[in-house]
Amino acid sequence: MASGTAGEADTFPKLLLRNARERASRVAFRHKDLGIWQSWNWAEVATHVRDFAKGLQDLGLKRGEKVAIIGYNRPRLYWSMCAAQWLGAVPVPVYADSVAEEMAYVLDHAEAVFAVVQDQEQVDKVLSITDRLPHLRQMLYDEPRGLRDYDHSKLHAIETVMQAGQRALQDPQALAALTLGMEQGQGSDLGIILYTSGTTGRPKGVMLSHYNVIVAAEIGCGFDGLNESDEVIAYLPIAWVGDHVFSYAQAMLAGFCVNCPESPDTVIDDRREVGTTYAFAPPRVFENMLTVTMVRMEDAGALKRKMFHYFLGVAKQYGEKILNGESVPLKGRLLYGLGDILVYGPLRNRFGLTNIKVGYTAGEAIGPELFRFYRSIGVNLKQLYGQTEAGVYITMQPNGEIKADTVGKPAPLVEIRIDDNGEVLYRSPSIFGGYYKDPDKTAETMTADGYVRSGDAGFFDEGGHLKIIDRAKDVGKLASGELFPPKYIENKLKFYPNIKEAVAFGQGRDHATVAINIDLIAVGNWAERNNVVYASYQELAGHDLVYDMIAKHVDEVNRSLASEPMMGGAQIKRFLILHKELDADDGELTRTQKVRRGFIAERYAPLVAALYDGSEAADISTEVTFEDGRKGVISARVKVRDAKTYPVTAEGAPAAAKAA
Amino acid sequence: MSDLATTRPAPNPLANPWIRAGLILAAAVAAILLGAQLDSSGTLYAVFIDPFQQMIQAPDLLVQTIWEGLVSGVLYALIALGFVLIFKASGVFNFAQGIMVVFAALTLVGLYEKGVPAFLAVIITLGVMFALAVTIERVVLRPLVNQPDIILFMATFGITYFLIGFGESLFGGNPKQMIAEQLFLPKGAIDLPILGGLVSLQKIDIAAAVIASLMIALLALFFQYTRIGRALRAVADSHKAALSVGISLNQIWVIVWFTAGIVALITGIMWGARSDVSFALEIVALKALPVLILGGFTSIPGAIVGGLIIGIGEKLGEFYWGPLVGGGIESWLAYFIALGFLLFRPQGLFGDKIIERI
Amino acid sequence: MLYREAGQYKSNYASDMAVFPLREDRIGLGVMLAIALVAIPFLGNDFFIASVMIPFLVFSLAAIGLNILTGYTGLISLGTAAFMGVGAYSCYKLTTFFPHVNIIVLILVSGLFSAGIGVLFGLPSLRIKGFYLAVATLAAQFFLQWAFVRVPWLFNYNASGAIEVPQRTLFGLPITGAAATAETRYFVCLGLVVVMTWFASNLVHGRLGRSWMAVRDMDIAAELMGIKLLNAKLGAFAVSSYFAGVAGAMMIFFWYGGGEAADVFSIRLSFNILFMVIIGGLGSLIGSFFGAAFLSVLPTALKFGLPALGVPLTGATAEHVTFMLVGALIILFLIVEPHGLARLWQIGKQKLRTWPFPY
Amino acid sequence: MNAEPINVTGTPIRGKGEVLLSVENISLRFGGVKAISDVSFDIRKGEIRAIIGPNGAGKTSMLNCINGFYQPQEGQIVFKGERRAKMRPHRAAAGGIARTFQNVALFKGMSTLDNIMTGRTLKMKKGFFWQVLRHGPAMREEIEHRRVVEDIIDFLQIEHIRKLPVGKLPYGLQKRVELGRALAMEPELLLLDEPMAGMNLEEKEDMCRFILDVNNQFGTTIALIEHDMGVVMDLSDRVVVLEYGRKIADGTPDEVKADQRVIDAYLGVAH
Repeated sequence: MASGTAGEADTFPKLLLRNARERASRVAFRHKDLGIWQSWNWAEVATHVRDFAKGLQDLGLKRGEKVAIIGYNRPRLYWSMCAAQWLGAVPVPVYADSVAEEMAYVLDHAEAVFAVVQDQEQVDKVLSITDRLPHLRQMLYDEPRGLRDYDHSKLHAIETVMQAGQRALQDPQALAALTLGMEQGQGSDLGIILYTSGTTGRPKGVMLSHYNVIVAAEIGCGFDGLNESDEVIAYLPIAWVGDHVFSYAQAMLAGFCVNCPESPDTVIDDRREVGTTYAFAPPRVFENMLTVTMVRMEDAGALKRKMFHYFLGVAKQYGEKILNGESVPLKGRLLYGLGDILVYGPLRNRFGLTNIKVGYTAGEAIGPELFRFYRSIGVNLKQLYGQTEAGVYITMQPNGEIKADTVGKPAPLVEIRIDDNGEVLYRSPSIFGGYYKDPDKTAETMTADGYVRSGDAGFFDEGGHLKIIDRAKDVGKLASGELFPPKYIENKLKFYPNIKEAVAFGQGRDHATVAINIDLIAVGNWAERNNVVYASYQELAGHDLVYDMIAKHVDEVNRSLASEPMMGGAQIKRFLILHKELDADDGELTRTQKVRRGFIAERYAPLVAALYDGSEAADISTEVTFEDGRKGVISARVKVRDAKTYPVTAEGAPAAAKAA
Repeated sequence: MSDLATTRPAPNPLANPWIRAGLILAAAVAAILLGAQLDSSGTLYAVFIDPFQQMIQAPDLLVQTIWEGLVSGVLYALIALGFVLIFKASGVFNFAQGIMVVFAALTLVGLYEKGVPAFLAVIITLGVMFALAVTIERVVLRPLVNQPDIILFMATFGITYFLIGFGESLFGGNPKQMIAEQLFLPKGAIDLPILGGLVSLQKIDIAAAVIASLMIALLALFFQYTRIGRALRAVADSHKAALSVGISLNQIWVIVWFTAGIVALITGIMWGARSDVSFALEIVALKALPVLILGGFTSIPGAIVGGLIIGIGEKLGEFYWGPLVGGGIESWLAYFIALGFLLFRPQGLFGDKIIERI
Repeated sequence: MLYREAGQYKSNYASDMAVFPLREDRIGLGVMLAIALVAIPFLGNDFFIASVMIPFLVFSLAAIGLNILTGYTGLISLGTAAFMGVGAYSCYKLTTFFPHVNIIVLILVSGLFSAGIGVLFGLPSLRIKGFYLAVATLAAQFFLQWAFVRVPWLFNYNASGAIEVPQRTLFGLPITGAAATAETRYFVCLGLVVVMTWFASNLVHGRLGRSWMAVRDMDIAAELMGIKLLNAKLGAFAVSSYFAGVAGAMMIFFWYGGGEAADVFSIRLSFNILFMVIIGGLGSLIGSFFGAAFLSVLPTALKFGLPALGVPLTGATAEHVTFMLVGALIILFLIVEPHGLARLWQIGKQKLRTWPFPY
Repeated sequence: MNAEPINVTGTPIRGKGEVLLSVENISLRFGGVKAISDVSFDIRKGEIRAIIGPNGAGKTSMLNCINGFYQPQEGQIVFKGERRAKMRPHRAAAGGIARTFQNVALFKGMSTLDNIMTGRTLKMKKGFFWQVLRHGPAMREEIEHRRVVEDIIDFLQIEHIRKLPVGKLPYGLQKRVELGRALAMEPELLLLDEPMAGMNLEEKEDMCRFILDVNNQFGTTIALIEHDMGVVMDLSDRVVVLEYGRKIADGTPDEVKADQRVIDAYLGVAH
């Protein structure tokens, strides 16, 4: 395991102890709690984790057993991962917002014997499914609030478990035994199981060894030169591989500080307070920030608005070049410098990105305009392409080679091959060891020579940058045999701020159609400016003027499709605007907010039918789940519109011919 | 019923360390001040016995003093009346009432000096006061509607300062003679033999008392029997109620401020006829405050009774006790009288009972 | 725009509760102090320092005092000038009794007398509120002003009724009396004002300040929280009068001299200080400075500014115009921003923090 | 665990303690009007005691008597074994009685944090000298109490409004802050005057949970006035019913619900 491990420290507990030795007094974790950033340095964290491990051991946790970890990003939950790993047990982080049903499946499948959860809400959720979890023995919680009167025979506060561990460790022999047990751990041991939410079917448990994760962390840290002075804010689900690598593995490896926000609602303020230097956010977060920015600037005075847009123009012209280190005329530099004082600096400040060294976005394609906007105001935003199975990194964008429409070059140590059907295959030391208890799926995904099938279709451009089109199995064909890449179409639509989600249909059909979700903030604002009166989302979505506006966007997308190789046939023939927002609670989106196309097609079958039978409108009623878990039914009459299609242009034609 | 309030328990004042400290301090200060002024032997006699002996020995002087107190009391009451009118109708504590008196008087005299016949000058002055009322409503009150009391109170300070500057730059800062004769106000004095002595009553003072009484009666009639008067009373109870009667608040404010302007003019004439017309009156007008405290901010009879109490109390105090401490106590006695009353009746003589709800 | 809040996190309560939690504000404060300490003495001439800056500092301190009472505790006082006078006369008497004690000490001690008298006249505040209380303070104003004239002991039986400011030194430098230069007097004033502002800021941000504001906002609820109303109100009177007293002593010893002492502490000065507090902003320390700057600089500016602009003004007319302008400006301010300059400052700061966003 | 799932067993233990406060033959008059006539009842340690009745039944007056804001003309109140006829409100506060008000009585010009901090006033001892310096002991004391206040803020889930002035907060949140301010006094007896008035369903549910949690977690005895019968019946251990200043029923929610006089009073019969 030569290059893959950091010297002797081949497991996370060992890394933790190394940090406690080498940078004992540097702050390791912060958590905004009780009004201030409560802080723990590496020495304290190491002690806590050790005590915690002892406490868990005394509660009966054994090597190889699984520990479910459920909740938002809390230091103690991260520590519980490390404490479990200390004992050779395997942490299984679970999405905190998953409903009891999903949780029951994961906990049962993983055979979790312990569950470490955040608060009463999660305790209740787990309690409600205990009859389906025969393996579960003990439950631990972080926040004691409301749990006082619960039966504590099998329920413990993390704090008390740690204290018990601390008492037990007063005995030097116990301490030695615990340390010895930890040292027996090896890099090749199973480190963590991450369940992928999956767009279809049951979640799969991706098994990653300590070695896999540490290699992945090294790839990232090395690529962007992360070190102990960095600050990251941990706000993405702990069950997601990105958070696990960014907020746990890399922090352990590089020794930087992980900041846990006060609550999911305060992330923006909290990010501004800590001033993260290393950030990750899915495109929708960046999109949201930009939307809010534009909406707020609408309310600014005319002069300020003018100035703002002028300098955004300056940034567009010179900003990226300056960031990329290209040559820029003196005038441009001066103007950009002025803009930095007046606009870009303050904007970065408001976004909490003042100190940002590098920011990443992934998970979805990011709109080129959006991507360039952030880079132009001096935020070093990059894209990466990754998967849980890869321990995250597949391709990354090296400094100076950043393009909006590709996901970059293969990450260090990663080999990539494009299959005959266009599917991207990759191999690296950080790829997973298989799906937990699912050898069939594992065999399906891994090739004999050790490559992993990504399931995505893509190709390399001239510069060696990978460009992803869509899920390989989703890239379909129209009845005419022409290519139909639904996600590609959807993403093109979603780059418009007014469109929040889009679902494209067309597999085996005569032409492509889409169902669109408007963005309530952006369209609502537009409505306010244009005196469009509406009482509900449904009414706004069905408004004729809104349809007109969306029709324009669809038209532009069609033009652009017509000009691209192989895509001309996938122009949108008809579209409709959905009467309700697609929602993960209704199963229409995955927990990572990706659309579940098949499910939607089924659920909205009458609408899909209307898209193809030429009717002007269709009735639909759907069952919805409210936030508090109650169910209700929404009915609506949804209009369908035709869109104009364009002949495939000359520019596109030869390319298509060449490809053929 | 559950919200009905009751009077709060009066704390035992001596139990509180602050009060004890305060009393000791008070005693100390009094001792220092008096000790510096009086020889130690006759203090108690001089304070508690001698003045009353003097009153009994010279009842004519007592009557004279009371009469003088009564007259200045009437003038205090007139100023207070202006306050009450405005406070009742608009809730504004009009600090500028004093300066309005001066301003009205100055305008009248100034016009006369410019050659305008006396009675025409009165009419023009009334016009000026109306213009002032309209301006104040437009420029000050309307933009400040719904602001807290203290803001409106401060705004009247602004009006005061503005009028001082305006008045002085128009008419100069020197004291002027009131055109009493030209307005056919009587002059000279009537000497009445009373209780073995002569009491001298200035005719102008008698006229002042009569005119003041007449004006108060007129105002009472106005409030009781005219539509506007009733609307004004309604507005004092509730702004909404007044609106439902169909009179705009803005009109009411103009009327009220104009009425206060008329009162100010009459006060100014009377006051000016007794002494000079000058800006010194501004300070005297502050005396209306203790008067209001005594009478309650919303009560017209209260303003009159309060004015008389303050006027008489002040003159008696100055005449009989003033010399003991070197005189000049008129400048502060009124406030102490009011303060004394306040400690026993925090809501004033005629004011509504203070209700504490929770 | 100037704010860079990213990275300014607080990991303990002490820094979270700091009066200036943001680095940019601390820098701003530092810049202002530097201007006051370095730029003004270097650039200003004697006239500017003696007739603009020293009055400004004295008024600021008095305004802070009144603000504690009116802005923070909600009790109106029209007797500030009298309490200032108590400070001035106490200080004068103290200099005659203790000629060898440092004048700074005496000034600070004289405030205690003022505080005592303030408490005395604050006693009625337990029973009466609002405008009624204003009358109690008017009683203080007129009574004390009367005493300054009628009690010869206070001015050492001086035939003219004036008090004479003796020469006193600090580290060998004369800081009072005719020999004291404008700069030295300015520095002493500045030092006193800075230290006392710091005290005031400490008080209003702590338990006492909260009690005062509680009494101001909802006295019944405050009492049911266990706050003793009398203590809170008299405490406010004491602290307020202490500040006024010190300001009064400073006024006579560092600025006015003793000549017209009895006339200075008149009702008009009380009103002026009240205007400063209102225009500056009730319940804001920085507002007290703004108000003082505005109202103490305005007349001077008019007096010398208008002729400079070519508007010929005789002394008397200038005074009249000043009156009118002050009156009009008070009204204008109340209409435009009833919460005073401090609120404008607050809004401006907020704008800078959220820049380029409007909110 | 294999056989048996984890389950919740704990039912709150309350309403069983000794008498904390007893009201004995209280009568209160305003001028000639009788607000309360000869009412007696007791509040036991650890219970939630509801006071209900139609409008004008004298409920708020009753609370005002208990915490010393009104002085009853007749009768006595025994609190923690101490009999008293008269008491100043701040003495009641010092004795451990806190309350909230029917119409929110927050300090409008202050932040949420400062409002709740005022609840700690009685427990703060550092004198004027240290207050002036705001360093050393005064700051330590301030921080020590800030910790307590932060726990309350966390408990009531009002972190996001910690530094906002309360005057502009929505009504439901103001009520919550007011509860927080009362809790900061660490009272033995908490009087809540219509804690849920004017709230929507969700806010009511939250407030119910907070009240139960306060009672449960801190063992605070609670007396509350509430109009929502459902809430009263769910929350309280015992209910006393007033009508026209007289007590007409006293007992467990079920007993009171079945009482004919209560039914009449609420249906408006037999007046």
